[in-house]
Amino acid sequence: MSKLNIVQAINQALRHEMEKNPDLILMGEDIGPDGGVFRVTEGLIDTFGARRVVDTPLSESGIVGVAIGMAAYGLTPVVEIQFMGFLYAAMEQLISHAARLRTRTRGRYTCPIVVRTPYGGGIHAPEHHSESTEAFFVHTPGLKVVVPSTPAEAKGLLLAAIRDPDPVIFLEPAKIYRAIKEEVPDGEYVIPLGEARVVAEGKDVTLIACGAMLHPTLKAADQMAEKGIEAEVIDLRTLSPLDSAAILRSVEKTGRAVIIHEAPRSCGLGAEIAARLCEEALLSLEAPIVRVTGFDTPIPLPKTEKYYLPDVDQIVEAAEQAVGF
Amino acid sequence: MSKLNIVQAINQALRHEMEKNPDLILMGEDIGPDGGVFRVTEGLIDTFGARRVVDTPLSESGIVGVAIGMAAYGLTPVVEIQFMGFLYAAMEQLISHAARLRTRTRGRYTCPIVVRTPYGGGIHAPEHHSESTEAFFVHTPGLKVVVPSTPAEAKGLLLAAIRDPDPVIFLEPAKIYRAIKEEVPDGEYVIPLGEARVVAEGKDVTLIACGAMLHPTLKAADQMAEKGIEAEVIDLRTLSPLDSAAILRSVEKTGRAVIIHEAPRSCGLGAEIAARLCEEALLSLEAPIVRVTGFDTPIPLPKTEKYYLPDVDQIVEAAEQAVGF
Amino acid sequence: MPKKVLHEFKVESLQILDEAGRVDRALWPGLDEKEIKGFYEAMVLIRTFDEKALNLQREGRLGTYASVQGQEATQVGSAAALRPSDWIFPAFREPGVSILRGLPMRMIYQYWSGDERGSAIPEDQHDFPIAIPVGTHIPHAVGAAWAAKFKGDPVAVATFFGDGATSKGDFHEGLNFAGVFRLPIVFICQNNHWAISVPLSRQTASATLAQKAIAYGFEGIQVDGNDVFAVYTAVKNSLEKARRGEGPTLIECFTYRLSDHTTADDASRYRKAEEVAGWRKKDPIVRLRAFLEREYGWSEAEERATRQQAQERVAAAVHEFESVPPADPEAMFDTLFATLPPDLLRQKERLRKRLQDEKEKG
Amino acid sequence: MPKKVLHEFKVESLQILDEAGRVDRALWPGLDEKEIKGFYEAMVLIRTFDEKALNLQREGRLGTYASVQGQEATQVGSAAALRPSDWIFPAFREPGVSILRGLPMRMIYQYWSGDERGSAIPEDQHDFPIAIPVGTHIPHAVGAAWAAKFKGDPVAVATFFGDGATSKGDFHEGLNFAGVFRLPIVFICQNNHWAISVPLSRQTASATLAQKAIAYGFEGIQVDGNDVFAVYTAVKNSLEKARRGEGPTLIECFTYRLSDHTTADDASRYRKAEEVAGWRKKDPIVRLRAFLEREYGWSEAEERATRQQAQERVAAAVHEFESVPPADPEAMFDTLFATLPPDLLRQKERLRKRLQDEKEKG
Ligand SMILES: Cc1ncc(C[n+]2csc(CCOP(=O)(O)OP(=O)(O)O)c2C)c(N)n1
Ligand SMILES: Cc1ncc(C[n+]2csc(CCOP(=O)(O)OP(=O)(O)O)c2C)c(N)n1
Ligand SMILES: [Mg+2]
Ligand SMILES: [Mg+2]
Repeated sequence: MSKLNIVQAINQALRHEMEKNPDLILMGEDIGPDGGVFRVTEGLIDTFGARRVVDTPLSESGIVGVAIGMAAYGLTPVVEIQFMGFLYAAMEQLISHAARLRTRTRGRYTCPIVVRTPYGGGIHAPEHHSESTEAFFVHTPGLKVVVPSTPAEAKGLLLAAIRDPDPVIFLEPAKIYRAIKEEVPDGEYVIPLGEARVVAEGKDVTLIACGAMLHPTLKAADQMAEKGIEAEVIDLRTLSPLDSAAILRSVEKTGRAVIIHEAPRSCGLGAEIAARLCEEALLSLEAPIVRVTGFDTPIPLPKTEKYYLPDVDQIVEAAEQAVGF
Repeated sequence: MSKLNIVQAINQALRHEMEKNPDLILMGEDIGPDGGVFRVTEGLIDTFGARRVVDTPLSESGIVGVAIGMAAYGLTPVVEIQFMGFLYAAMEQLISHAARLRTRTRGRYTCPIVVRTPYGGGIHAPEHHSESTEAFFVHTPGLKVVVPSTPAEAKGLLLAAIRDPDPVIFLEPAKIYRAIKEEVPDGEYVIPLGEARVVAEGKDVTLIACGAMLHPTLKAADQMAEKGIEAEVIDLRTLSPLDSAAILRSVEKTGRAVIIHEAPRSCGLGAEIAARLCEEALLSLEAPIVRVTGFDTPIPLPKTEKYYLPDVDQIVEAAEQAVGF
Repeated sequence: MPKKVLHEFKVESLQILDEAGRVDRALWPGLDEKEIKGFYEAMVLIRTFDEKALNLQREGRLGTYASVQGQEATQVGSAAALRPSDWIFPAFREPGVSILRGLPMRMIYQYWSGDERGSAIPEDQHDFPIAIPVGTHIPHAVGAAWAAKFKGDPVAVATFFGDGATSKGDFHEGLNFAGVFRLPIVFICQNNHWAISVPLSRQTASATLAQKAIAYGFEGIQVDGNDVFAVYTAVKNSLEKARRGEGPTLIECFTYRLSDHTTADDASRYRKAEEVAGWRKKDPIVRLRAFLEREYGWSEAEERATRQQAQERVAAAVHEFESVPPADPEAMFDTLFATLPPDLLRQKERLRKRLQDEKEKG
Repeated sequence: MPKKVLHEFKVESLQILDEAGRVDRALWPGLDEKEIKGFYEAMVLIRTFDEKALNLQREGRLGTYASVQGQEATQVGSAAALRPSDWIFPAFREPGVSILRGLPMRMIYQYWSGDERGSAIPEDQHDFPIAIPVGTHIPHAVGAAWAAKFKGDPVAVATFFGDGATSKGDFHEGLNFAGVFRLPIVFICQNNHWAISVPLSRQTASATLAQKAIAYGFEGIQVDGNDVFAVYTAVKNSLEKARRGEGPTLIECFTYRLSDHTTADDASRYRKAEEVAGWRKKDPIVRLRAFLEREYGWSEAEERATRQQAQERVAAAVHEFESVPPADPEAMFDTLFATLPPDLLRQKERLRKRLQDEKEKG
């Protein structure tokens, strides 16, 4: 056990897996001597050399496309895209190939790649550096989408993602890269994909979040506890495949659901969760489902981005609305 | 009035608008002498010349990117992407630029482009030719998304889309390009964006669809009528902005909703509609909302695609499930 | 030096077998009679396969099909130069290469009939299946070449694409990676002068496609794509260079698509009959046959036997194709992920019910 | 002819002002003393603006900022060659060009402080704002050039980007369109040798960036990017050629980024102090000053006055920047669409309520 932040935990996971798997290759922009713009790959080039930690030309589509070919040949490419806003260039490779190689070839070729990318707002960055369009990837059959919310989670989920035989989009919440430190198990530590976790138990309302948004959600739950409202908090961890069972279980108990994400509202992940609840737990619902989300506008530049992002107050308000219905 | 199919109606709309607007330029692959792979632009190059009907190099991202620059300069580019599955290459241009130019520059530059593309399955085409990922664009703030369902609708909506001062993704249901003929008003005929239409009135259940899927939905409504169930059928027309008011109005009346689309289920448009209903009409809902959708798999090749696509039976079954709840 | 020439470049072209069927001995790649006749048989086989595909399509037994007529020399020359251990990444107009690599012809028919099983490449073949989105497979080929180099495997990679593909970002990004990392790969551009209805002049303002390699710091060469010896020589040299660790090559095969783009196309809408007729005279099969006649006294009987044999092989493939059990709709779930997650299992259940209902209804 | 050279190409380089501040008279672009001193003043202004930006960032008044030090000559030379009616499409490291085009310096500070109003280009300026996703603005520039040609406007377009941008598909697709349609555009690549920490050698295997133009069938030239006269000459010639309808040009400005990539970067992690020191000696401002001293007896007093004036202009801009009223969060809705649809009006209402609540809480 060592006390690490998310950056360090991911670094440790990469190091651990690179030691075990000689075919694991890291590719990305500035991940070598610079250690990545967030320093996630710091020091790895010193240990594993420029053969396995590769600074690439500036071409996101190329990086993902090349990784697909590597994976088909038998390597385990783990790719860093500098910011989620630059992943759009690689959409065709992801949707038309990574997600389909196994299906297309009836299993003859597979695509065990991981695309890591920092995502989300609140880091006072320029335009395109605060995206959270996870729903694009959730809507793409054949991809898995994973979002860790703490350092230990990051390590455990990343190891699972790398070992997963299918392509995984691993979204790292940039806002909390260094905000939390916690004990992270040394060595092997794997959290299976596809399983949400209940972070706080409660009977009055279910709050559903992931990544950076989990933290204001937990604060909101604390504030509500002071007023005697017991919130259950679910950390989704894997957005695709979504752990519907865990969500249903909780909402069947509480009868109320608040879904929190910073992505734009329309066709976001919250919509899918609400739809599933509405299909399968309608009779349990004692109040309208509330979505606390970003607006259907591009996230603004730093001066006003705070008014775009969900915060504790809004989550509390939404939960109280649900409970008070 | 003339009796036209969708291909002809769109052709007529383009011709009409090109006559009125000398700055309207068409760009795309094979839209010139070949008239487009679906013949939508047939004959336009003869009338308007190669200056205004331009066969481009094979680069979808380039086409959209160039159109953005043209639009900013003051032209009205209407772009054809040969199939929706090839639009993914242009995602970065659409998300990071077309959708944001107005916001970014606080209105100084705008992006009045239309991206037309055939979409949807059922045409027995090779891989990537049957995509329906409208949800990507609905989830992208700053874009409008329009889907016509009949020839007259196609003409009226396309004229509105071209005149809209913001970027519009205009999705043409390939399966019904030539399947329906109807009277289409000559000359000016504009259907405002953002307004759904009630195609059939009913009090028992609301069926919500658009594009090609509207037709099995109407058939389903007919079959149900024989059994005495009165279905209200809504043709969405514009997916973004969505006409929430029209949907709510209907479901508040019927208490039951079935949403039909051929796109993959998770985070599809159906999720958004269900979520809105669940937020704003929960108390009106007398049954779980049912989504009749494609599976969360890539749409298969022609031999089995019919088992992927929603059909009349499934819509009837879903509606009966809702009504019988 | 204030104004100076920094660098000079040249692009060369290669032709060994001229249009009359005469070869340039100085450039002769050292093929023996058996090999040459093998080339001819292969070209005839591909043409026969292709003609049958067009028939099958007309009869409604295939969906869309992309004919390869006119481009047989690029396919045979390339395939002959490749080793079984090499990897290939085709576009969608290389049935010839795939057949010669060992892909059962039945599977190619299956693919174009709309059946994914046609892309389930046999385990012993290092070939990717058809890639539809133009140019997008080029980076995959680059990745495989990189992986081979990473593992120290004595393997080279070849990828095929058209003139249209050179306009796409993937072409650029792929070739650029290959240049930077000096990867063992050969980029084989089949410049057949058309991308559906768009002529080469609308695809690029560059005088040749070969010269595009200059942008990536490696060699490009234009070969007569209707000359199987030139293609063979260029591809072989480039593969060897790749395996020696000397990096990539771009080969532009100057050729022509004699048929419509696909069976969904009508090329007479956009190109002149005279242009096609001109290229018909350069038919790579006719040309090689002229050489065989001149060099080996190739007889009518040999010709008939070759065609006969091709017909028989193709007929057998069609028979196999038609004997394949129907595609199973449930398969769409079976190879989506290594393990199907619970919600997808439920979707599959729903499909199963639909199939069941359908069966019951008859 | 079986094996022949099809085409030959060359890439030239241009330098007019050498590192010691001497010019090559044969290449002299015919600038007068006033213009030359104007260039110098502009370079000093840009440097001063940039130093102030770094200070403001350190004080927390800007967010991230991308310094332009070392690249002033490319910016001044380019801007001086442009007409007001021309259009420019910058990347994110061209504050110099923007300032000289007339963009209030205040707005550039505003932009980097995280305020969209910094991108609300004044109506009388045909300039695009900063583009963050590398290379993606190149097709926009091409589209504008096309539109200008379409309308018959006597306008040329210039777009700026870095060495890193040449790896991206947008570069390729944009230049390819420009070549095919012979558009009036000049592609100005500021090869500053680094893309954050990635050196040029990792960006491409080509010997120059200029030669990439060969792939698109037009001319590329490498100029000494620290020589304002060479940049001016090349850009001016290329713009004139563009306006004459003779198509595009790629200009590689060979220069260097003296600062960190941005204020969020620490370049000492990945590049050697000696390398930077070597390039400091080639500082374009120092070089032009040497010329002024040699040619016009530029005095200490003139130098002081120039710097003084730049300081004053920058101070005034900072003052303006700080006097701007706070950004209005509701603005995120105001320019999303020409007309805000109903559901978005409701979202805006929600934001308004949030702002109200916040105000009430204090
Ligand atoms: C990205 C993309 N855009 C459009 C298409 C539709 N399409 C199929 S083949 C083709 C032309 C390809 O031309 P070329 O690369 O020269 O290959 P050829 O067909 O001549 O072999 C087009 C436009 C596609 N498959 N992929
Ligand atoms: C598509 C994209 N990928 C990554 C980034 C992050 N990034 C910002 S600047 C930069 C390097 C750009 O290098 P270059 O084009 O040489 O311009 P320079 O910064 O040297 O002026 C990178 C990787 C980005 N902005 N856009
Ligand atoms: Mg072609
Ligand atoms: Mg650079």
